[in-house]
Amino acid sequence: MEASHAAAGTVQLTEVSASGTPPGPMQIDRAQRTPPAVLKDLLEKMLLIRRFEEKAAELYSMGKIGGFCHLYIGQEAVGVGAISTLGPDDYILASYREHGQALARGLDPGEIMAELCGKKSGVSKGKGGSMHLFDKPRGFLGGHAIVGGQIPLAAGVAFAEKYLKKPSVTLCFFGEAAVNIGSFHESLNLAALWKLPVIYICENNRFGMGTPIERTSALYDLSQKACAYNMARGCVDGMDVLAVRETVAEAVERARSQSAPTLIEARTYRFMGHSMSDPVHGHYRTKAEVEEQRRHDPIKVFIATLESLGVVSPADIEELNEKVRDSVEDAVAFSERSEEPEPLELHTDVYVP
Amino acid sequence: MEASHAAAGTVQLTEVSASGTPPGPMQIDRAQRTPPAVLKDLLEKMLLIRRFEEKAAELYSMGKIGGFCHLYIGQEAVGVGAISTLGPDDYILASYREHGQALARGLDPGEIMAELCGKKSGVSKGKGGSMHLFDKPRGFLGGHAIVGGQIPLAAGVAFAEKYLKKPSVTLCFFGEAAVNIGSFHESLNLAALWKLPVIYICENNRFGMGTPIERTSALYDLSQKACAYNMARGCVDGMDVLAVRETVAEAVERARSQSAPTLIEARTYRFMGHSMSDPVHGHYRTKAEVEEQRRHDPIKVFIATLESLGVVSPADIEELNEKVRDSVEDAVAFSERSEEPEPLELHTDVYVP
Amino acid sequence: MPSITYREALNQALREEMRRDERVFLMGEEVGFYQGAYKVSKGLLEEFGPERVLDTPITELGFTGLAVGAAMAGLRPVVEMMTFNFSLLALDQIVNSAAKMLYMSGGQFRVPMVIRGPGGSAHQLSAQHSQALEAWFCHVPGLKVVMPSTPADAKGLLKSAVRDNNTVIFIESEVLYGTRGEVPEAEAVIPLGVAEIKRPGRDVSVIAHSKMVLVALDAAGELAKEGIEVEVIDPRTLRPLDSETILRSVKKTNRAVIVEEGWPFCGVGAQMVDTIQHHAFDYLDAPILRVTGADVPMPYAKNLEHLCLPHQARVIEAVHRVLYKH
Amino acid sequence: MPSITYREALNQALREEMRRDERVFLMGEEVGFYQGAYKVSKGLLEEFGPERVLDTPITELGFTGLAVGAAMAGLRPVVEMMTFNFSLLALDQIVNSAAKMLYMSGGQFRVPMVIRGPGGSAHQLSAQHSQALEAWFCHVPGLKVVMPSTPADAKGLLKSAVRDNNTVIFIESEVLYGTRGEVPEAEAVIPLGVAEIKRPGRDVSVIAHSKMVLVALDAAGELAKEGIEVEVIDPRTLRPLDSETILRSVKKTNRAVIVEEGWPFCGVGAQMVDTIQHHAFDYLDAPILRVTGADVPMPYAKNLEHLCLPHQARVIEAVHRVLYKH
Ligand SMILES: Cc1ncc(C[n+]2csc(CCOP(=O)(O)OP(=O)(O)O)c2C)c(N)n1
Ligand SMILES: Cc1ncc(C[n+]2csc(CCOP(=O)(O)OP(=O)(O)O)c2C)c(N)n1
Ligand SMILES: [Mg+2]
Ligand SMILES: [Mg+2]
Repeated sequence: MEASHAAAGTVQLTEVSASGTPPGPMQIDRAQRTPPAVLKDLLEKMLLIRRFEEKAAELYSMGKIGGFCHLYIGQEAVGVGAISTLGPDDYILASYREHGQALARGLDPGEIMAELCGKKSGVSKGKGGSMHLFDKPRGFLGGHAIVGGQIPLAAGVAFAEKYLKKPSVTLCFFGEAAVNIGSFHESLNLAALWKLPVIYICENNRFGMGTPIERTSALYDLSQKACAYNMARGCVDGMDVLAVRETVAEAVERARSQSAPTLIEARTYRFMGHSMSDPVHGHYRTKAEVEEQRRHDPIKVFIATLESLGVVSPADIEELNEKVRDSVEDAVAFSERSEEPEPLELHTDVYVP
Repeated sequence: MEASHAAAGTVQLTEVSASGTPPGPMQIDRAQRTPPAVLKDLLEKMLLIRRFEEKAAELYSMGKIGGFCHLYIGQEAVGVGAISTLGPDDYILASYREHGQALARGLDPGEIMAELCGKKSGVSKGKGGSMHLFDKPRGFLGGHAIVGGQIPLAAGVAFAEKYLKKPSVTLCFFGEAAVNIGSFHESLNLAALWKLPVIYICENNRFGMGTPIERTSALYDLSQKACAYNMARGCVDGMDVLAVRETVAEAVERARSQSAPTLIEARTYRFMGHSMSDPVHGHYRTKAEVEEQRRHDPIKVFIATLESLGVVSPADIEELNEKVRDSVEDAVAFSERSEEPEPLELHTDVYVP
Repeated sequence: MPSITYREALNQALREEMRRDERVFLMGEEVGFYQGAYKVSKGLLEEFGPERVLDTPITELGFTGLAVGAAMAGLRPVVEMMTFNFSLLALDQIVNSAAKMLYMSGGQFRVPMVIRGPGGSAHQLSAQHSQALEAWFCHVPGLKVVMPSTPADAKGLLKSAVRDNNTVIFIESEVLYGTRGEVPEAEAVIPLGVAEIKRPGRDVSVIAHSKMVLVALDAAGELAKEGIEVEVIDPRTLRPLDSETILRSVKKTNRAVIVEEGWPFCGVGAQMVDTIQHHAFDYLDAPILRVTGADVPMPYAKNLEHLCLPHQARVIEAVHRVLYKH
Repeated sequence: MPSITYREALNQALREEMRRDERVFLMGEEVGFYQGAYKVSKGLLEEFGPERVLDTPITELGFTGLAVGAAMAGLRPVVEMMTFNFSLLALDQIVNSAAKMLYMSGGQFRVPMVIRGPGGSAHQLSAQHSQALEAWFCHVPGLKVVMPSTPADAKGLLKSAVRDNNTVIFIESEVLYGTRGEVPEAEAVIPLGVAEIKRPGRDVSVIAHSKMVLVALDAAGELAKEGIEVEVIDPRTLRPLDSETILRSVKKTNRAVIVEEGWPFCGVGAQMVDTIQHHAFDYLDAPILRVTGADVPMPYAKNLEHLCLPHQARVIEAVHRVLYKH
């Protein structure tokens, strides 16, 4: 958490080939039922996030990105799988660990990178930073840095859509440590009571900073918390992009057709430290644990699946890798070319005139 | 809620004889297993609360009591049954509707009445009023007027006892509308996680001010909320003083021997308005509903039980009625004799020197 | 002009604005079926239905945050705090979401929302139900803070607040709900950020807001009998503060007394002192004095509560002192 | 005297007080296994065990309330807010329970508790993680507010705070954690409520707290080169404020500048202005000036963040202005 430009854990550039990873049998089954173009798109999005985050880590270590910077590496399948179920008029809210969801939603990587670097061409004009990405045209409503803060907001967005009789749904992402906070409880009750079209996705990456869920919640099966609100629930392997997609799609359907909320727990793992100033392993988890988890890398597993089905070839993968690498380089170049906000911007956007 | 000295609903002086009320069969069974002295004591406490509250309503209407005044009439069995399980070193925390628990705990009726009247001889020196009764020697830790405010405090008291390796337990009372607030959720998780010897008693009197539980909670079976914390739970007829006593006794035992918390829902009903400025019936409930509920008056039912078992005779009841009437008259007299706080008291008790 | 109560004026403002703009809705505890804890929302459920008048569970943090989200998505929520005492539970959403959203989203998401309800003390409501927290809200950039003292101001300012594209904290007074005053029948929107001189005078400027305006006016009436002409200024909006009107007055009278119900240390009056001494230093013939609530939690006992609050006699005394008439 | 960091000084204070009194315990997010988000609690879990060093779930309202209850029952909790930004969620328990308990219980229940952690901005932490909220806490009777600027003060004041029988809001600074200074090895408890003159001078009194003391001292150093002798006063405790020391200085220099990191409107400086003009009106040769953070949510971009915060140049300019040297 400590703000320091000496990145405590340097990012290990991931081999994103399947090399030796066995494909998941459940995933294979789902992949067979999914159009190849969709599968490729999901993979591309996951790769883009991975590369983007690795680059962000690099720029952070160089001091080009400041403040707190929380990477999404390891959790790509959750954001990508979930967001792939949405239409253009739907909404997304997330925590400070939101680069992944923003990229999955199709925000411009250059504008995101510029935001991370505090440039005026950033999605939030350089005023928000890593923890506050916003993009109105794409229904991306932040980037919120108070744990649990986005949970009632999401209920409100869903409330507005229902009020306006629009068919939009709202996805809200938060970490497993956020379920303990009061706003989670108050919001889930409101969402259930008022039947709001919102899907709450708890990304259980096992740790809130350095504390495992077992030491902060009296209950580990988090989706069970839905029972306190008579709310539909789901628990899904968050390392399997297709499983996430399927579970969230059901919830989206429930929200759209019955205007009913769902709580989904997606079990995942973060491969990096909590933020760039937190080591990858240390007091709270061993190197061996992280390495073991990396064997379930959602991208590797997905590539193995797609290769085993012949949907992509190693050459396709290479091509995709090139493509996202280029996107990320372009994003960096765009950000580098951009200027700092004008000094006058300090005083704008405090009030709407 | 509105502060007005014209009491919107004048208190109907209750006939506290059993006249025509059938005894509860379950209650009879429990009564047979309870020593007569205990039964009489429970009855006396309930009668005392009833008479005290009726008198408080009268003094409120006369303008001798100010501010908000929330009566306990109808809910006597909960406070009396629950508190009868405690020893002298145990603790109690409650909401603004706490006259009943204070009397059940044995706080001096005169000092309570003096507090209600803003006199310096009041339990809180006249500085707290009806919503803030405190009595340190008796472990009575308020009287809290922010809904849910006492819920984390109670966890803290239990935490301290555990820390100090004392065998005390803590009872915490709150209304059913308080389960929706964040502090309920945060506290129950903490209590379960840290295994604190606290018993949470939700007095479900069906309304939070003018709103029935069905319009504020997505779940009506409130003790089920305990499942979100892996906490022991109980649901009890809050109109049956012996049932409450039994359920709470089990929880007290669990807290004392295993240092484990419990959530208990006691289903009860308030016979008066939310506070003295709220009519008994109005927008949110009919006169017929209140009258129907009054047929289950916990005191009448209990008298019927005791009479049917021959534990008390009508003459005993008359005697008890006299006794509590005298206590209440003495309380009023004590309060009337007492003086206002000295002007200098305005500035004391802000800081401990 | 018809004379109506402050409560009715607020009710009219809500009704008119809800008729004017379908995106405006009201939510809060007991605002619907119960007609409002203080009956400010009387009849609104009947007219606008349960989609637009929502009774909420007791979840100040949750429903305030929900309202912020709804505002981000295009609605214009009016949130009733049953009393502002309970807004303490919602401060995170008010400060960290509502007030900052526009800024941290680089201007993309406005939060046009009104949070309204009674603030300050009433009658013996004791420590947890009697606090005047306006200084806290005033501290926060991104919020506007309005505190009307008359029915006409209540109506005109609430209409402006609902139309404003920012988050407006609109603090009413329980003690004023029953007070009467003339309110124009024609639409009389009063702009935010404009003070009103409630009584002109040349000798001392007395600045007061909300129910303290009544105390100040009473004191001014008494003082007039001694030939002291007090100018009573009601800022009406505390943030943004109309310092121009205040400074114009002080430059004329050369003396100022500030009355507020809240706690003294870091109160709103301290900021007014700063503004005045900064911009009218050379005009001041005496230190600016403040009359405030006592620096204690509110006691229950009637006699102590009375001692705690600013009253006419204390205002008169302060005016005498700035005139060096002891 | 050994030179240690502000962080180490705090750590020593906690350790020594926990050794001295078994009723003292520490709770907060990541204070135990993780050794503290900012490592202030390093080694304490190892020494005192998990009964006395408790990692909490993310439940600011819940664990603060729990601490209040524990204090009522005889313990002396030290609650770490990972940063004071999160204390917004806990304000109801801080204000309505901790600050008022003694009063509303008629003197029966004290709440001896310290709530501590870093406040203010650090480096590009953006709007929700960069706020200086001391003015809010200072407003509330029943609370004490302490903000040390040096390692020695940090240690000496934290020890006093832990021993105090009231609720003390102890606001540290993330930016100061790594700063070094001499700290006496012998027990050097510094009483609450006593300001320190960090640099004596005769021309202008500059009052600053927390990291702004460093800014003020830098400015004073620069100004000395022009022959302007600034007296830098660090109140150290903001509530109760040592107005005597401040007034003594201003009566000597006849000029004052107040520096604070927080927002200007209704900030702590406004209260200091009020105190000074009230009690030293006739001594003032110029309006009191304030140098504060900009009246905006904190922007992320480095250049904007820099513009937002008070810096040496702005302090120098204000000193020049109160000396009428433009
Ligand atoms: C209310 C609040 N308390 C504390 C923090 C500091 N903090 C930031 S992230 C975090 C851990 C959150 O963990 P989790 O919800 O599991 O999300 P993850 O970081 O794992 O994605 C903490 C304690 C905060 N931002 N807000
Ligand atoms: C946080 C908060 N919000 C609102 C109120 C106003 N209020 C006081 S009591 C009450 C209803 C509480 O109902 P319940 O919890 O069922 O308790 P009961 O009054 O029925 O005993 C409300 C809304 C308050 N005191 N605190
Ligand atoms: Mg996590
Ligand atoms: Mg109830």
